[in-house]
Amino acid sequence: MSRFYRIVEAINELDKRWVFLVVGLAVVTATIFRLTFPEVPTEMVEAIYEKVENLPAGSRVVLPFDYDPGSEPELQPMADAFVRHCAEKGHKMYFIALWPLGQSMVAGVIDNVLREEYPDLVYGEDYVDLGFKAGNEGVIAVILTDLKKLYTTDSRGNAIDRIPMMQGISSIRGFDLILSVSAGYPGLKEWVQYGGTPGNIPVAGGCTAVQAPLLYPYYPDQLLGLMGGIKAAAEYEYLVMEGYPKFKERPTRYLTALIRMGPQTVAHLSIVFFIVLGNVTFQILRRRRRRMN
Amino acid sequence: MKRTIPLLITGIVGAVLVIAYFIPHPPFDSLREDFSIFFDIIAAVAFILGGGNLIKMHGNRVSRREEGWGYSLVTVVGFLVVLAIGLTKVGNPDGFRGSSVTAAGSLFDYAYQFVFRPCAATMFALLAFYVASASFRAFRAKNLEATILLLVAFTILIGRTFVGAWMTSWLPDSLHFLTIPYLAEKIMVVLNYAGNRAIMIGIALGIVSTSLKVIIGIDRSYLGSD
Amino acid sequence: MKRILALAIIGLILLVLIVRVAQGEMPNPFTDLEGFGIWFAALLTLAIISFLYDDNPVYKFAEHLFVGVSAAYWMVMGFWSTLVPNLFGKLAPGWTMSLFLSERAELTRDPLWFMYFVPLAFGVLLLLRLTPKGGHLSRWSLAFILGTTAGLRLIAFLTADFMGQIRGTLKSVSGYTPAAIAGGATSYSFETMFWDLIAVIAILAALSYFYFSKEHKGAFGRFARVGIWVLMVTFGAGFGYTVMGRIALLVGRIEFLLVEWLQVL
Amino acid sequence: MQPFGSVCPQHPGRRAGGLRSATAFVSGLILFVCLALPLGAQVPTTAGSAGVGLTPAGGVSPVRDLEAADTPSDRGESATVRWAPPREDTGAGGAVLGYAIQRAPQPEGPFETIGQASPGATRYDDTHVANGERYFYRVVTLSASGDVASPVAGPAIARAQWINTNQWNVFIVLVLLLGFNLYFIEHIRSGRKTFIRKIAGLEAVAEAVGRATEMGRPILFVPGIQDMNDIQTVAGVTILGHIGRTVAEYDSQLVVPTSRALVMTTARETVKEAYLSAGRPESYNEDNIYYVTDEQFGYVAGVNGYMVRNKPATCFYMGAFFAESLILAETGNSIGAIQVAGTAMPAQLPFFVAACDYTLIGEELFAASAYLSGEPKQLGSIKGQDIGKFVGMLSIILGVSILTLADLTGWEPLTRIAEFIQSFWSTELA
Repeated sequence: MSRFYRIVEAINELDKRWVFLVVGLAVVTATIFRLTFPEVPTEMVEAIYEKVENLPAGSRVVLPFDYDPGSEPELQPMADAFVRHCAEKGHKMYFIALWPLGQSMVAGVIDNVLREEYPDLVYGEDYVDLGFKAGNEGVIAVILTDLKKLYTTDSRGNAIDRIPMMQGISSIRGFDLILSVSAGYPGLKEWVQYGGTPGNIPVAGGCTAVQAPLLYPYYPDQLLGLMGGIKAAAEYEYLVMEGYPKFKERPTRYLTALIRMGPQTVAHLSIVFFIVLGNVTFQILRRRRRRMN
Repeated sequence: MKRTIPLLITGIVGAVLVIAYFIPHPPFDSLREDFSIFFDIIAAVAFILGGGNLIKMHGNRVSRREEGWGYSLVTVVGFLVVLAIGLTKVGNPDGFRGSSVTAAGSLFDYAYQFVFRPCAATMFALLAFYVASASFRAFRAKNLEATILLLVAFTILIGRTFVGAWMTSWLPDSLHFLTIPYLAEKIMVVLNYAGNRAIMIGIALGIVSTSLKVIIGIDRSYLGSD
Repeated sequence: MKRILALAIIGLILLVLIVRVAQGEMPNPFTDLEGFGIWFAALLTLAIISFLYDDNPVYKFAEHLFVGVSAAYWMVMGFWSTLVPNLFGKLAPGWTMSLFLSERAELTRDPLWFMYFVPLAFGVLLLLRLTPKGGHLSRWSLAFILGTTAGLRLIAFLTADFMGQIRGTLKSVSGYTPAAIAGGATSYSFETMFWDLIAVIAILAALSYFYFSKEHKGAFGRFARVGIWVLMVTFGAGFGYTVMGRIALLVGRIEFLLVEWLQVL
Repeated sequence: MQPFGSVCPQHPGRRAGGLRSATAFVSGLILFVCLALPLGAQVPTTAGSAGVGLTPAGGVSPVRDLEAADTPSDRGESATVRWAPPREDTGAGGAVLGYAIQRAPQPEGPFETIGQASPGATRYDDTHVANGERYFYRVVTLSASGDVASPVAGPAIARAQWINTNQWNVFIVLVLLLGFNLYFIEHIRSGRKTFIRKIAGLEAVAEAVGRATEMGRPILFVPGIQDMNDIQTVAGVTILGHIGRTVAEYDSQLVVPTSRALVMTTARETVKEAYLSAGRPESYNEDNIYYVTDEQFGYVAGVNGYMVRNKPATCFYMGAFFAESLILAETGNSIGAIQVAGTAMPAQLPFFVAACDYTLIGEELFAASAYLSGEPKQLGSIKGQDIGKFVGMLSIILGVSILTLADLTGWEPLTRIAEFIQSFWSTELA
């Protein structure tokens, strides 16, 4: 076997760890140098932005946070951008969680976004954290008919009847928007199936890139917009940045998704490189084998 | 006898829950939700079996000084400590009867923030590497099916970056349908969606059959022996 | 030689870290709980990443700690978010409130509260496994669970996935788009028609692949083969589309290490 | 396992009673619904022609044909008000700003506003009513130039119904599918033969178990990370039972880490039974089926650790999987194990297909237990699924053709049929 074929063979059977090393280095480098690339918003993302933008101030928005730390890096920028946009527009935000850990995610957004950036907003008047309830899509079905059946208190233990923004609300029927952030089951799909469609409430939201293709079937009839993964979040940030230029000032705080797209692009290209490399070596070796037979 | 009662329980509960879907009258209207909650309660009770098994297994390794018993000790100690601080809500700002168990400031939340969360997120992040190694190894044009898999994955991957748009931007408007963003979109919205639909329809039928077999007692290996 | 080199590199890294901590440029693990937590989390992160190279004692430690801590975590969550409100709270609201919840919770008695004896009973039966003779009684609980699962899932998948997906497929493939406003003009597009038609054929082809009781031969076999191609496109697309999310997770961890722990960015 | 071409020897002495009673149960259900259907309806009360406030003000008219009645097919405590919008209602942004729905205990009033509806709406559900009480409704058309009230409709008396007639289509589909399954289960039990095609992943099970035995290494079975309330886990555990039997016959070691305590319990019962029926109860070791943690990634960390340290020769992944699918499959690949996966999570199938040797795709996971059991009555359910698919495909072909034709010709009766087909498959509440 000539030296050339030995090298090709070695590359063809390359130890996984070299692949790991290249991908790791590419991502670390891009993160350190904060590489960014321009984004073009897609229709599905623009539809959500327009909806939030065009609802009159004081509209009631349900924000289900159905994800956990595992998918936090992918979904947090989206959640933050939704909350910022709602807060800018003065919508009333009702946080809810169908995942046990979703409650921690809600608490995080309240602490990091609402309390820090919008100290004027009052808990119980402008936003409320209803907390986690077990029961998955059953919870949605219940709060669509009788919210108090499950929620006697908010996540902090306050009786629902004593919360100003819960006055006169017995169910989420008649709310203006469900804006979900979800990482799987139960999540956006269940909010469409058990909440939005039967209750006739517009539903939009974001999910991980993995889930997005499964939710395409619901767009645009049952889902007015859909955001898949960090790329869509970057597009949303881009739109919010255009609409509210003050967010340009601190990109590391407000534009986390745009910044995160840099390493994504670099990593994609390195994977594409490995796929090409693998196929080139595979074809060379296959030709040789055929010739030798 | 030992098998008849469980079979009856499964059959009756299953059939009633199916029928309850068509009965809006209380108490059937909420029966399906109630039974979901019942399941959660039984699952929560079952934690005793799971946790007990964990302690037994690792405890045995420690007491017998089996190979790697030190690691088992780590598991046992981690388990018992978090269980204790969680059940007693140590450090909870509002005390034992106060706010939720995950309240910031409690030791339980501390364990979550600095042990649970970094471990879970890092395990999940390993996927970035495995996706790369799996792509390198599996996406090879070995036969027609594998080539389709490879070409589609390649198109979508590159279509997710600005390079996709840039690579085919020189094509004239009349050949718009050959640009990578266009192809990527159609693959996702038309074919991916059609394939997933077919898979979901098949799954639903499989689930209907499997559920039926469970309800009428054909599928019952879980019931063990007489 | 290799060993000495490795030790030297580790030593150098440690030295840099110590200097940075001493100068207050990084969280100090010895002065406060928060700093210790960040250090511990960072080391656990590195320990798990080290698994990519090979199994090693550091990974083993992280793995065993994670298993113990997370098992207890979910047990505690099960207690506080399921057993307390949904079992104790239903069966004995007053007692539950005075023992576990603040006065603000205001639990009231459900009119059908006695139903909650059902899960209690089956829960207790399940625990009879632990006794030498009660093993077979625990199967009653399993039977109850299996019946519940079958009864709930049968209808849920029938409506949402079987009927829902067929309903979603039922669309005209004429290529005409109805007018957006009443009285407006309809529009025709060959492209729409083409892709709509492809979608329907693709679904039918993929469904025929799942046909078990007919041999995949002849015309049907060829159609089922097209179905396999559709599935391959579906999987290729699913795979390619997912990569992005996975990279995002890795970036999240790298940012934790660089920003919160090393504080270099 | 039995060969499949010749599957169906009759099992004499088995009770057929269970199946018969199930068939009887289904037909009884149909009868019950057919008889009860007419009882559920309540005639809506239309607004009297002599209404109040009929004067058009500033160009908008009151709503027409107002009806108020109990909301049908519900749990009670709800009344439905329906109306035809006035011609000035051109949707959002038009002259009509919306509607206020008003309610009173007597037709004379006093009326209070209980809710609002947006322009274009034709229905409002009042969910704050008590069962058995009489309520009267009117709808006020809101406009910038002044509001105008409709005549009063009522009384509406809310009550709970016993039958949800909105779901008649679901009921028909349910009865059909269950009927196909039961029919073919019975059909094949009675000795008729049926063809079942080969499923590569399942053909490989015996080979994979044999390989592990030869190499003297354990077999790993992962039943997914969901609890027993996911039917995929149920399917996975059933397959575990069949694999357990093969393993017991080969006398190799089967290791099952689980992510849920209930799955551990069920898997233990199942595997114990498998060893017993293979005649080797003494080889069964309960400790090989153990609970790791409920946490998804904690579980993966544990299973990964097991894999690299004990190097199982064969790994089965059967059940509900999420992101961990690829972590497990790549680790399994790196230790050189034969890997057979099966899941009905569409999002994870691509990873299993890419990284495993064999993958049971979606429905194949559910067919697997019947296939592996080789029992005639189980195989009947596969045939039943196929007929269900056939009906689905036929509906798609017919439905799409009729819809397209209706669209192209614009022929009224065809359009109606098309709409009916669409509404038949639609499960949204009316």
